[in-house]
Amino acid sequence: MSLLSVENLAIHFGGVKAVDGISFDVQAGEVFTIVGPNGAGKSTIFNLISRFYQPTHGKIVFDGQDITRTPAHNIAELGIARTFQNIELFDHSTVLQNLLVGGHTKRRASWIEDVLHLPRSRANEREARHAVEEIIDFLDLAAYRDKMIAGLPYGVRKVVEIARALASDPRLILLDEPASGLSVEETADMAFWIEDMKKDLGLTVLMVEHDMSLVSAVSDRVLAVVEGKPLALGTSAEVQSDPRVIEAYLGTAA
Amino acid sequence: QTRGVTDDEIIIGAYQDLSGGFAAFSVPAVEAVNQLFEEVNAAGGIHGRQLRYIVEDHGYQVPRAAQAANKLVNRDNVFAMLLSLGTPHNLAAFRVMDPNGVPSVFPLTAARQMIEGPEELRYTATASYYDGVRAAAGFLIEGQGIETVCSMYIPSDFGEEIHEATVDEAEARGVNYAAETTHRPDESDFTGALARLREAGCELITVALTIRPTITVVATAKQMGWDDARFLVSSAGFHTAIAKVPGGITEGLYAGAGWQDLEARMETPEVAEWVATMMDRTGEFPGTGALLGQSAAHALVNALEIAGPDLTLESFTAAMETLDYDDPIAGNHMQMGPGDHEGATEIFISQIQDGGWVLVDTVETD
Amino acid sequence: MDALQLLIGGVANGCIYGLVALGFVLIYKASEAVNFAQGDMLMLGAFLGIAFINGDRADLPFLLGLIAASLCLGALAYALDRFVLRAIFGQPQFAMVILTIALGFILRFAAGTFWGYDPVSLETPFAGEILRLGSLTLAVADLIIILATGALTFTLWLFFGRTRLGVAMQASSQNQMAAYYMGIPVKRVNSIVWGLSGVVSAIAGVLFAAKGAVEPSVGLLFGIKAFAAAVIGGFGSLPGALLGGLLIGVIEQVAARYAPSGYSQIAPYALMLLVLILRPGGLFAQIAQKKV
Amino acid sequence: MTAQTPPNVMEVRNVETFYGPIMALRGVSIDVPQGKIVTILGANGAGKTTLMKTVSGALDPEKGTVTFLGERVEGSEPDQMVRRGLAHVPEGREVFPFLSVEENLKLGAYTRRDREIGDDIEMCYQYFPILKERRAQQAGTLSGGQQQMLAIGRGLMARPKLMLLDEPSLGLSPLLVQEIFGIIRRLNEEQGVTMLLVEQNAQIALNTADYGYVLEIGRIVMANDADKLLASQDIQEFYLGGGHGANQRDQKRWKRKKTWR
Amino acid sequence: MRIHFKRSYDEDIRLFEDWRRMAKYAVLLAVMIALPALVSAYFLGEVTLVLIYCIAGMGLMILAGHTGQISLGHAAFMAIGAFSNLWFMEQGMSFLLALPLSAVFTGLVGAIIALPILRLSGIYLAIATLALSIIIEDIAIIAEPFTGGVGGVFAPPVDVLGTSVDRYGSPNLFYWMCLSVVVIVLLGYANLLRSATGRSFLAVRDSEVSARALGVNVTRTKALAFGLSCAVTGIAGALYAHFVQVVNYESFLVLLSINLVLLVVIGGLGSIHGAFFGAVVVGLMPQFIAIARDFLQGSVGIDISAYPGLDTTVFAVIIIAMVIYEPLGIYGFYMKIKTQWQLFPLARRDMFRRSKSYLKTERMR
Ligand SMILES: Nc1ncnc2c1ncn2[C@@H]1O[C@H](COP(=O)(O)OP(=O)(O)OP(=O)(O)O)[C@@H](O)[C@H]1O
Ligand SMILES: Nc1ncnc2c1ncn2[C@@H]1O[C@H](COP(=O)(O)OP(=O)(O)OP(=O)(O)O)[C@@H](O)[C@H]1O
Ligand SMILES: CC(C)C[C@H](N)C(=O)O
Ligand SMILES: [Mg+2]
Ligand SMILES: [Mg+2]
Repeated sequence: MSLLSVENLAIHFGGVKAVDGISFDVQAGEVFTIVGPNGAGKSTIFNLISRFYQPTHGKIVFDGQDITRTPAHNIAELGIARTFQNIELFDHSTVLQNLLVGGHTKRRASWIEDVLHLPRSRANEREARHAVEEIIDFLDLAAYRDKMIAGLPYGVRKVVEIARALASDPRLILLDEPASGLSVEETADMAFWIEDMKKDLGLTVLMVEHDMSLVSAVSDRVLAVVEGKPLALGTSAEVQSDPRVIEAYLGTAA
Repeated sequence: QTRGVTDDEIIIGAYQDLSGGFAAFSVPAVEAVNQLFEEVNAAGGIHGRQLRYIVEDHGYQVPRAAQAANKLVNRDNVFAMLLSLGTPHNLAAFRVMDPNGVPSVFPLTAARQMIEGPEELRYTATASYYDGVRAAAGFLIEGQGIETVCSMYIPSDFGEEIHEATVDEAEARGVNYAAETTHRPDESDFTGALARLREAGCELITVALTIRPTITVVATAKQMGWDDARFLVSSAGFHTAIAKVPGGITEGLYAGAGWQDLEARMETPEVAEWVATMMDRTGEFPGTGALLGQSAAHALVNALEIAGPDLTLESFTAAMETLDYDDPIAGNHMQMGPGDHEGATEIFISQIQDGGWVLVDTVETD
Repeated sequence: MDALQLLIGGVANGCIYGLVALGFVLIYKASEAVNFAQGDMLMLGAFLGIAFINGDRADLPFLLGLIAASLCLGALAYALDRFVLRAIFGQPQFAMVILTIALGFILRFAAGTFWGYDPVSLETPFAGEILRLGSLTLAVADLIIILATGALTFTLWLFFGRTRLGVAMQASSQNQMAAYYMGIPVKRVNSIVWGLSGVVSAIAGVLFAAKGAVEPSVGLLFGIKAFAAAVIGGFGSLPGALLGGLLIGVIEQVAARYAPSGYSQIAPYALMLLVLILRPGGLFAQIAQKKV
Repeated sequence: MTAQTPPNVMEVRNVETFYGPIMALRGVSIDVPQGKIVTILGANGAGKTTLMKTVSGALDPEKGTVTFLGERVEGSEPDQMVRRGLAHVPEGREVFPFLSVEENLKLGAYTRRDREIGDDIEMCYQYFPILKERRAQQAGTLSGGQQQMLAIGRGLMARPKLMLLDEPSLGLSPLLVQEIFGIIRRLNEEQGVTMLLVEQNAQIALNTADYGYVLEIGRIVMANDADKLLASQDIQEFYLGGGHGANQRDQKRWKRKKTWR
Repeated sequence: MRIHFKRSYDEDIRLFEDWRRMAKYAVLLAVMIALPALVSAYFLGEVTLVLIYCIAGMGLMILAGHTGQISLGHAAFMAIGAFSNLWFMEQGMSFLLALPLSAVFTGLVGAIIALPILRLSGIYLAIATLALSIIIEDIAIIAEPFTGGVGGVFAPPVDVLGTSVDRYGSPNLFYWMCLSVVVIVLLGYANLLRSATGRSFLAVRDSEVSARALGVNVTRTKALAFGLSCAVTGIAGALYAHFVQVVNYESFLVLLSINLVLLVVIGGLGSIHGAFFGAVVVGLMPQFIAIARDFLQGSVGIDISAYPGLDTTVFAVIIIAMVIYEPLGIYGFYMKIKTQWQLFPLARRDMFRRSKSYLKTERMR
């Protein structure tokens, strides 16, 4: 059964039909990639799934549960984490603190226990730190552990953002252009990490990406969208050879 | 050894509003005190002791007033407070002054709480706002056949006092107290409030606002074409600046106060001389604040003289209770006695005519 | 008639709130900084007006004095930005809030030291002049205030929306670095807008002084009410500032007339809170959810 | 300097730039010859953006000199640099979010007074038709790639002599990446605009550029003609992705150490 | 620079990094406890006020420094704390019960007010809270049964476990009482910051968007922060009422709100230390200026009292200099000194140079 299914999703901003009737299913354990020209509505789909936007139409079902009306701050708890196209980190905190916020949904102590530092709060802290250190190891972030975000190189920030998403221990992770701004070498690393997330952590990945080398390397299935509408769905190779996709998105030289 | 008194110095303190909304009272008052003290000091001081006036600014903030009082009492070791401004500020400061036996001499607020407390530590200078307004309102009701009185006031103890005076006087005279409006010190337009009072048929309106809004109220009434209303202010509004507003906007305003306006009494030599001194000093015609400062400082100096070289709280109290003289500058009569720590008691009713305050009647209270 | 009379009084007073609010909004529009000394600039403008116009001072004709006061305050505000505020260019907004609060203290001190703490009034050619239209009485001062404010708001609105410099100012407030990359001298633009705001404040101050009297402390609380006006209109909108000012001016009078005394003073702020609860960005909001 | 080398539009000598205590540029020198496209390659955090900001005046160098069109310009404000003929398309778009697309473009021509501004806006619209469609939309609500187009178009509006492009392909679709580099080449050939280009996509950057520098941790570690760099073993390995590929997915990860540093 | 090798997560969680730090604070606390034996009654009174400012400062710091929500109206919550405390005591409650109760009450009022108001941000929030601070004056007059109206309320005597604690009667006890409240609040604050709740505050401050994506309920978090902030400020208000012993509506004017904001900014936004540094400056600066003025007059013969309001102005100038030259506040300055000291002799002056910086709009959140 599919982990996430999106049915006939649509959202309009004034006259702009940013997403206009998109349906797809993401199977548990796969890497599902959305590609499409700029402004096709890819990030908007992410914003709809993470409930930042209210769809004009359609339905979003995650793990059998209709989340079309779930408040945005309850999404993480259900097991959906995301990153952002433009990097949205807590700039005045360290990498460690950023990741700890990632574990916010796992806490059990109430604020009163926190203020009094009761045992449950302390236990929470230990667990959170344990989980976070594992992720730091997983993504090779040890060198940056106690550095402030403001001042870290772009590439590192991209990784920190993924780490923070992982810290919420999700089942589905949404990655918005994970490789943009990365060098070829770093993009290759990113491919490995996505692989590892899928294989070692058993995550399902929904990704938006323009770098075809990464898309080909990791995707199980690819959906091409244009102007808010689906264009093609299939394996990476199938989609990349679709003449309509080439015309609208890839260009001849790709 | 008496606190604040050494062989060559007597230290007097005050917490004032030098930088806030009531600076118009404090600043000239301090100036006038300093002027007199300097004069006294230059003439050899009081029984060989120089007067030192330490002024702290609280900017009309209670916390800072409490701090200032703490400093003046516990650090500067003052002998007495003179002319400290603000009701809650004084009430807070009394808490540190009373246990240390520091008398409050002529605080710059006529709230009635200023006289409540240990008798030997409380002195007020002139008739309260309450007495002033009652007397003047009575005079107007009587003389002009007024049947409906009203009040506009800031809801502070100052305002409340005047409001109460108006209500009480209306009741005593059997006329109708018809309406009231309250205001914030910062208000700048009174069209709505005046419309309401006009609707209620008010003939006499007591006004307990600070000076600037008082001017605006009278001006607005004129602009509304409401010419037959009589406005009455307390001593707090009995200020030269109001008479001087250009365009004759404030013509006809009444005041009931514990002292007389200076301008009309310039032929009195003492007044002329003092005004000249103050003009020299500040470049400005001395106003209400300066007058209050001068007369309070004058009274204190007199009492200290009388108390003699052996200055203690007891000798000071005794001296204060003997004060009995005509104050030429304030134009009133300062008189205290055992059990009577309220100074001058007459009420002067004045009206603005041709850009100056003109005395229309004098009422003796008590 | 009573209501109409009330409305006119409220509108005239609201115009002055609107003018001060306009001063805030100008600066905000060009730098997203909020000038907490704006009310004190009004006070300074009023004193300058008095210094130039009153018979016992410079004794200039009213219009000339108004212009002189505007120029003076404009220059002063320009200099303030150039020599004080520029030192914190690029620092968080909060720094500006603190800095202007402190500046307000200093301006009040300066005014008190120069002009004393007693209230003074402005001599105007139209002091006490009244126009009677049937049972309606109109103060000439009010009429002049309403006309001047309307004209000023319209001009500034055109300036910001239509001129190159105006759009450049908006750009500077949205992204200082990018504005620099467009060749906009952001710091100078900031100083210019401060100067402009000084001119507006001077006009507001003179009109304010024409209605009553001024003393050094009038600015602080008047400024806060003008803030409320700007917020109601949506900080950053010029017509909004005027509208906010008018609403506050009118509600104040209406509340003073009809609400129980003691409650009426709350009305302007209650109105502001109400507007904010319904529309968190004010009536003409220019805030947006971040696009991610 | 040999006879066929054109004069340098910009010369950077021994520049050191700091962020507080952090030294981001450790003595960088580069030349940008008239009419050429120069590219700067380097890993994340190497200091490419810092270098661009330093030459355009957004940061002040602590040491060293920057010469633009024969004049020393280090430490000038960015707006003066624009007036001198430099346009900087910054990293991360930086559009004016509350202004419309068209207002953004017009601001690109802020320093110009001529009558051809309207024509140039049309030119931008030709390059990026979507912008024309969205001319009245607030720039802040454009998609990431649309904002990038707007930022580039806005840079073109200044008609600069030297154009700095910091990662222009960031977030653009493959089709548009090709188009952007086509535009860069055309502007360079047809209008003689000199370009200084920072790009993660080293392949396309070196294909477009005449000359390339490699920046590592604040220092220039390599400099050569673009085609020579393209052929170099190290560049192949670390910037063009030679050695990694889909076929190696299942192998253990390993990294070869760079031979320079 | 000392380097810590951490062996367990507990070491990350501990309040003090190592025993040296702990010892430093222990010494500081010991000095504070011994203070009444060391200084005059005058100075002790001032320090007591500083302690009260510390509490109020911590209250505002939670909100402004750690959650990024500016409030220009916190005097209102001091007022609520003060009046409610006095009212509870008038109902016959003991001080020890009334104090926490007034904190809870103020916190609740704060949280309730917060719900509509916290949809606002930045300048809108600042001005809305400023308006609150103004309205509270009128409300304090209207709510006469609770606040004594215009006349105000006199503080009833405080009785702690059978001992009378009075600001003037037993200043030492009153000081110690304030000191213990400071320590308790401080502990709670430090605990908060090392917990998930505290981090959610920081998250809301830095990026609401990602906080939400990570499961932080932004509205609830802001309301909680506002409530906690108000509760702590309310405690300060209650102690303040017993400090001045009489309060009315004029005891909590807008200027007090502004002072509190100056306090947290001068101290250094975003650090607990900042609340303390700021309290010392805001609390003692007026007195310091007054003493300096007396000194100038007494020794050099310069009389600055001829310029009324000059001391406020000096204060303002110091604030301006502070904002310009030390934007991170005294805490920033303290960190610089400390770093230089630790790196000695390796520290370079240019380590603290500021590079050009630029702002972006805050209207997008
Ligand atoms: N808040 C909004 N108001 C108006 N239009 C919007 C808004 N948000 C998005 N849009 C429009 O919706 C369309 C889709 O935007 P979206 O960000 O989803 O594109 P995208 O596919 O992620 O593109 P890119 O690859 O460039 O990031 C764009 O045309 C954009 O201008
Ligand atoms: N605001 C800042 N504060 C502190 N350090 C910074 C700041 N900005 C950049 N740095 C540091 O300066 C160095 C150079 O950064 P720069 O942004 O110039 O790199 P870059 O080569 O452009 O990298 P990228 O490819 O990620 O854009 C990096 O190590 C970075 O950590
Ligand atoms: C008019 C003023 C002298 C009134 C005084 N400040 C008071 O608080 O009552
Ligand atoms: Mg996108
Ligand atoms: Mg970069």
